[in-house]
Amino acid sequence: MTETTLLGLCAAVLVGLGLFGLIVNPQPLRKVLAFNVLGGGVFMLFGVVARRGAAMGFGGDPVPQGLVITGLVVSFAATALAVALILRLHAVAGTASLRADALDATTAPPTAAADDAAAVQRLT
Amino acid sequence: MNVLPWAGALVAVLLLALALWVIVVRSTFAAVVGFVAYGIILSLVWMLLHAPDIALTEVAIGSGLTGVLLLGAGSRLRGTEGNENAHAPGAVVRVVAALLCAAVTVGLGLAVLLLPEPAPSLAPLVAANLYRTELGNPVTAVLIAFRATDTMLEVVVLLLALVGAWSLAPDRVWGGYPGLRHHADPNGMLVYAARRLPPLGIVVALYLFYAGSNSPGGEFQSATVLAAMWLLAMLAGVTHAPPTAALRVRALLVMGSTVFLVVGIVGMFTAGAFLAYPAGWAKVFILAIEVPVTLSIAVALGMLMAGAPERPVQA
Amino acid sequence: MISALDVFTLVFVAGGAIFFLAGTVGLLRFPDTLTRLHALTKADNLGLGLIVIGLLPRVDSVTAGIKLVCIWALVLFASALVSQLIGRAARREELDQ
Amino acid sequence: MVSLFAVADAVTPGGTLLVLSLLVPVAGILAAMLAGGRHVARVVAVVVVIGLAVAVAIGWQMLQSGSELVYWLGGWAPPLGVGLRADGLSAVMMLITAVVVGGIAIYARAEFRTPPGVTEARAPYVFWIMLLGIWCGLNAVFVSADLFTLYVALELLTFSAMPLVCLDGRAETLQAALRYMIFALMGSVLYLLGAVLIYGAYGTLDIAQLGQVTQADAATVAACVLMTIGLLAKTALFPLHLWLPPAHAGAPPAASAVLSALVVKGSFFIVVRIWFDAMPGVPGLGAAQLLAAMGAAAILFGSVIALRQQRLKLLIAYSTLAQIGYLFIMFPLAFDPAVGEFVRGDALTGGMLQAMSHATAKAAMFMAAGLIYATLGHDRIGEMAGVARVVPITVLAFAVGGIALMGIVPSGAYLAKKLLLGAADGSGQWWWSLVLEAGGFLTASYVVLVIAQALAKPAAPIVPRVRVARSQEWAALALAVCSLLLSLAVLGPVPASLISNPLAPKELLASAIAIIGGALLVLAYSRELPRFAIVDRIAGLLRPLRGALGALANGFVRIDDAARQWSIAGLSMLVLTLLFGAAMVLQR
Repeated sequence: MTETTLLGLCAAVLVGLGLFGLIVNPQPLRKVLAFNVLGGGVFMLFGVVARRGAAMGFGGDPVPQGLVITGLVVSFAATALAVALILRLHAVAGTASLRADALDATTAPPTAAADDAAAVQRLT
Repeated sequence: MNVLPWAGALVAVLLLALALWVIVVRSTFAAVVGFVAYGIILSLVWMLLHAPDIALTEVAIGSGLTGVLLLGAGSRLRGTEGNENAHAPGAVVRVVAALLCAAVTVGLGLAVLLLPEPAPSLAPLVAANLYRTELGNPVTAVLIAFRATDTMLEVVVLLLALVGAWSLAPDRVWGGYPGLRHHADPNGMLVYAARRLPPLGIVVALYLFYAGSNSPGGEFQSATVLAAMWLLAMLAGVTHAPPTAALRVRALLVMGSTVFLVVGIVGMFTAGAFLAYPAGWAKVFILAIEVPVTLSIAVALGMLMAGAPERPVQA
Repeated sequence: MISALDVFTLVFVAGGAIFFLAGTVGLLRFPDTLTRLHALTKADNLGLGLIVIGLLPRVDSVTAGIKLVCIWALVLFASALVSQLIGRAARREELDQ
Repeated sequence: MVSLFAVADAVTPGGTLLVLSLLVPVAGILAAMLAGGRHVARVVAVVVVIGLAVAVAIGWQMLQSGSELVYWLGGWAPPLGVGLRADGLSAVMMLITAVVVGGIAIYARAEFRTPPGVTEARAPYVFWIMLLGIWCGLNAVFVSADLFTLYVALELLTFSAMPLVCLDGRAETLQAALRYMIFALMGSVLYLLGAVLIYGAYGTLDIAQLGQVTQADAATVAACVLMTIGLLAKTALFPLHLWLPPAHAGAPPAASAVLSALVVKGSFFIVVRIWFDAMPGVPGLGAAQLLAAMGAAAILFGSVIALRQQRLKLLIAYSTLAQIGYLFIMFPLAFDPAVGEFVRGDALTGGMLQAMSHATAKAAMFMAAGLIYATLGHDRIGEMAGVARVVPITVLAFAVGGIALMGIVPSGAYLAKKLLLGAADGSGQWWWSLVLEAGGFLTASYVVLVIAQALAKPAAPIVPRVRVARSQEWAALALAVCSLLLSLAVLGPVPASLISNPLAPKELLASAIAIIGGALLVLAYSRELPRFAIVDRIAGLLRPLRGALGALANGFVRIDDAARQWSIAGLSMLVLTLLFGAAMVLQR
């Protein structure tokens, strides 16, 4: 087996690990981490595809390599947005859970006072 | 690149071990630290795969910025861990999930093994057309010429993600300062670093930008280094993120995409297609796009790291 | 044929590797944050320094040599900074308890 | 409608219009982001007008030239460059999107106004920019001919849709947005994984080129499965719908309208592109039957649970779940066993027509629900009696939208159903006819329930909390009427014989049967019976039946609750991945 194929199989395992983490870990932040592991596997497979297409003196097919760079930036934006959302949910509800029953019915509506309280809590 | 015959195997084992650690370890902090290491090992993989451009991007964004982001979030969420872990799915679900994931992995692995030989490649087409872009680095040519529209849309995606992050602010602080206020510790090492490192970082960023046309590097890597320097200064409390309503911030943010759009439309009239470059002018057109786009991406990345507004402007 | 330069490289790189090994053992075996940090910085600074010195005679150009030295200098800077920050955090945590 | 246009292999005249369909919303996003404050709504107004004009121009250009429109971005031909390509499907979807966005924009002007005394407010700034973002993403989905550009377009859609879900900042909506975000990210990364395998196998991402070369080998099958599953997760096809009900029910009405009417259609459209254009010979009939079975389950669960809801917006959200199911019934009907491929024909036309009627009707229904909420201060179905007397146009809009969904002449859904039924008969798959017919009654049931409640006599005269803007009521009604008359708009491409006179005795009888059937279902197991004397009497007679059916419906609700648990949904996704894989492999 060539090194490239080996890395391709490694990427497949990373995808499996990422999926497992996304499904099984209850904490949203850990799901975001798992999403990044999964994304790493997908991008790595793209790199393997690029490496297989090495020709004309290029170490790899430049088209997929360029696409991976685009993908990495998009995936960072996704992570940043998801993290911002988790932090906001935590600030408003006091929990960052994805379970419907984690938010009790008494969760206060977002009044200015509640916001202030949340802000104070975060700053201290 | 292949110094040792078994370098690939070694790196693969390390990578898998780190990935497993990130997924199964209990503490979020430990998982994030593992993830940063995972990103660094992944960039070694990119070197093995002869993709130095991606290796740079992976270290800078995939491992660096993402790592800082997750570390910050992890520390703010500490305390919710135990409560949530109490609601982890039971052993049956975990075992079933593991088996199913393994089955999917096996299927995917088979598909990888059965990919056709010889592998199809666009490398010959890139090589044949590279001269028309007047660039030496084929990856940069893909990003800024052959598939420039993807890049343009991607910068718009960054902007929308940023507005999305801002939208999570409470109404009261809309347009205010994002993120926590970090206070400068006059004797701290971080402040020292935040004053000494940025000049060096800006030189590195300029080099990456300049080198990108012919060797590994380019606007994304350059922008990330710039954003990292800005972030360092923010974390040290030497400076703070500007209010999200500030006109100068918004102008910097939209500048890159706007120039992208304008140059694209100029291409329609001078070279017959959107984002086409007239012969002999490719380098000028590309530079005209790359400079503002690099700045816009750097600001967008920095603002994304800073997060939603948390303090009103008046305060 | 093993030349004198090869011996030089071997000795220095091996020395660097020993420091890395020692640093890792220290990280795993030492009891608290500060002593672990102490072990790590030795690996970063001395270990990497020895390896860089060992590799210097083997570079193709002066620029590559300068690059190697720059890498070392940057790691020195970063590890000094990070160790200081971690040490402070550890001390603060100790005081809190 | 679908086979009308010749396939083009090079840049065609008018291709520039396709670039404009992307550039106009992008320019709008940039201008709105920079200008901020009150200018945002003005920028959007201008962009809506220009965007609508571009969509009309594209359709007109295609009718003139009788050919697809193709454009090579940067002048680089695929596979090296990225192509834009519009066929009949793209053109009509773009047009209907422009119309719906226009309607929503008129409606939202009252809802998302920057209040006086404030230079800039959060909700309007975000809503308008994200509306343009969604439009840009959808246009990119409709015209892009490249699998990776489609990935960027999908992310554009997700990033724009997520903030709309939690625009009001309540904890429940933030949680709904987070569930949506993470599940959608998982979906898009699986889609990307499929695209990677495709590139590895064929060295191109251009859909038209792929259509000529794809064959059912291991990598292609894996790619097809991964892309399909990823897109289904983003479309919220049962049982991968864990995020949809709370997200669509919790958002502000204008945002719900965008999410329900438009956003889910984006990923659905890419499924169609992949199954019909990129790899028509790969999935095979077995996988299509599985897909349609998921659709049938969605219709059953969505409709039954919709009728059990106590809140109007949740009812509409579950109706969306059911209507998404409808879109997937066409797949086995479009399979041609003679060539072993999915072919464009009546079934595809019917399916797309269904998507378009749902887009217009559902937008109208969510808008109407928003107006009812504003009038009453709540949207509890059981306490809605008499609302038709206060906001008659709103209730009329809801009714017309609902009737259009039921598939009564001359609505788009009517023609869609007729085409699908014809295709089911033609291919001998009678069981899908059964599902389609049953779906009509189920749809009628929840529409009849709401209308009956709205028409019932109030216990006390209703004092409206606010006077809703006329423009909002008319915007909703206009979209609903669009949906009702949709079949007339496509009269050109389909034989006129398919449309009957709505007042012919046969059609009147069919409509009456649908409505009566729906009413019977309401009597059989609704929790919120409208207060009419006759209803009470019949319900009394039906008491034993109501008990049994109510228990059955509760069972459905419980299964749905379980299916929407994160880990269960994740496991379903993995199981479906393996099932689709097995179906496609066995097909060979």
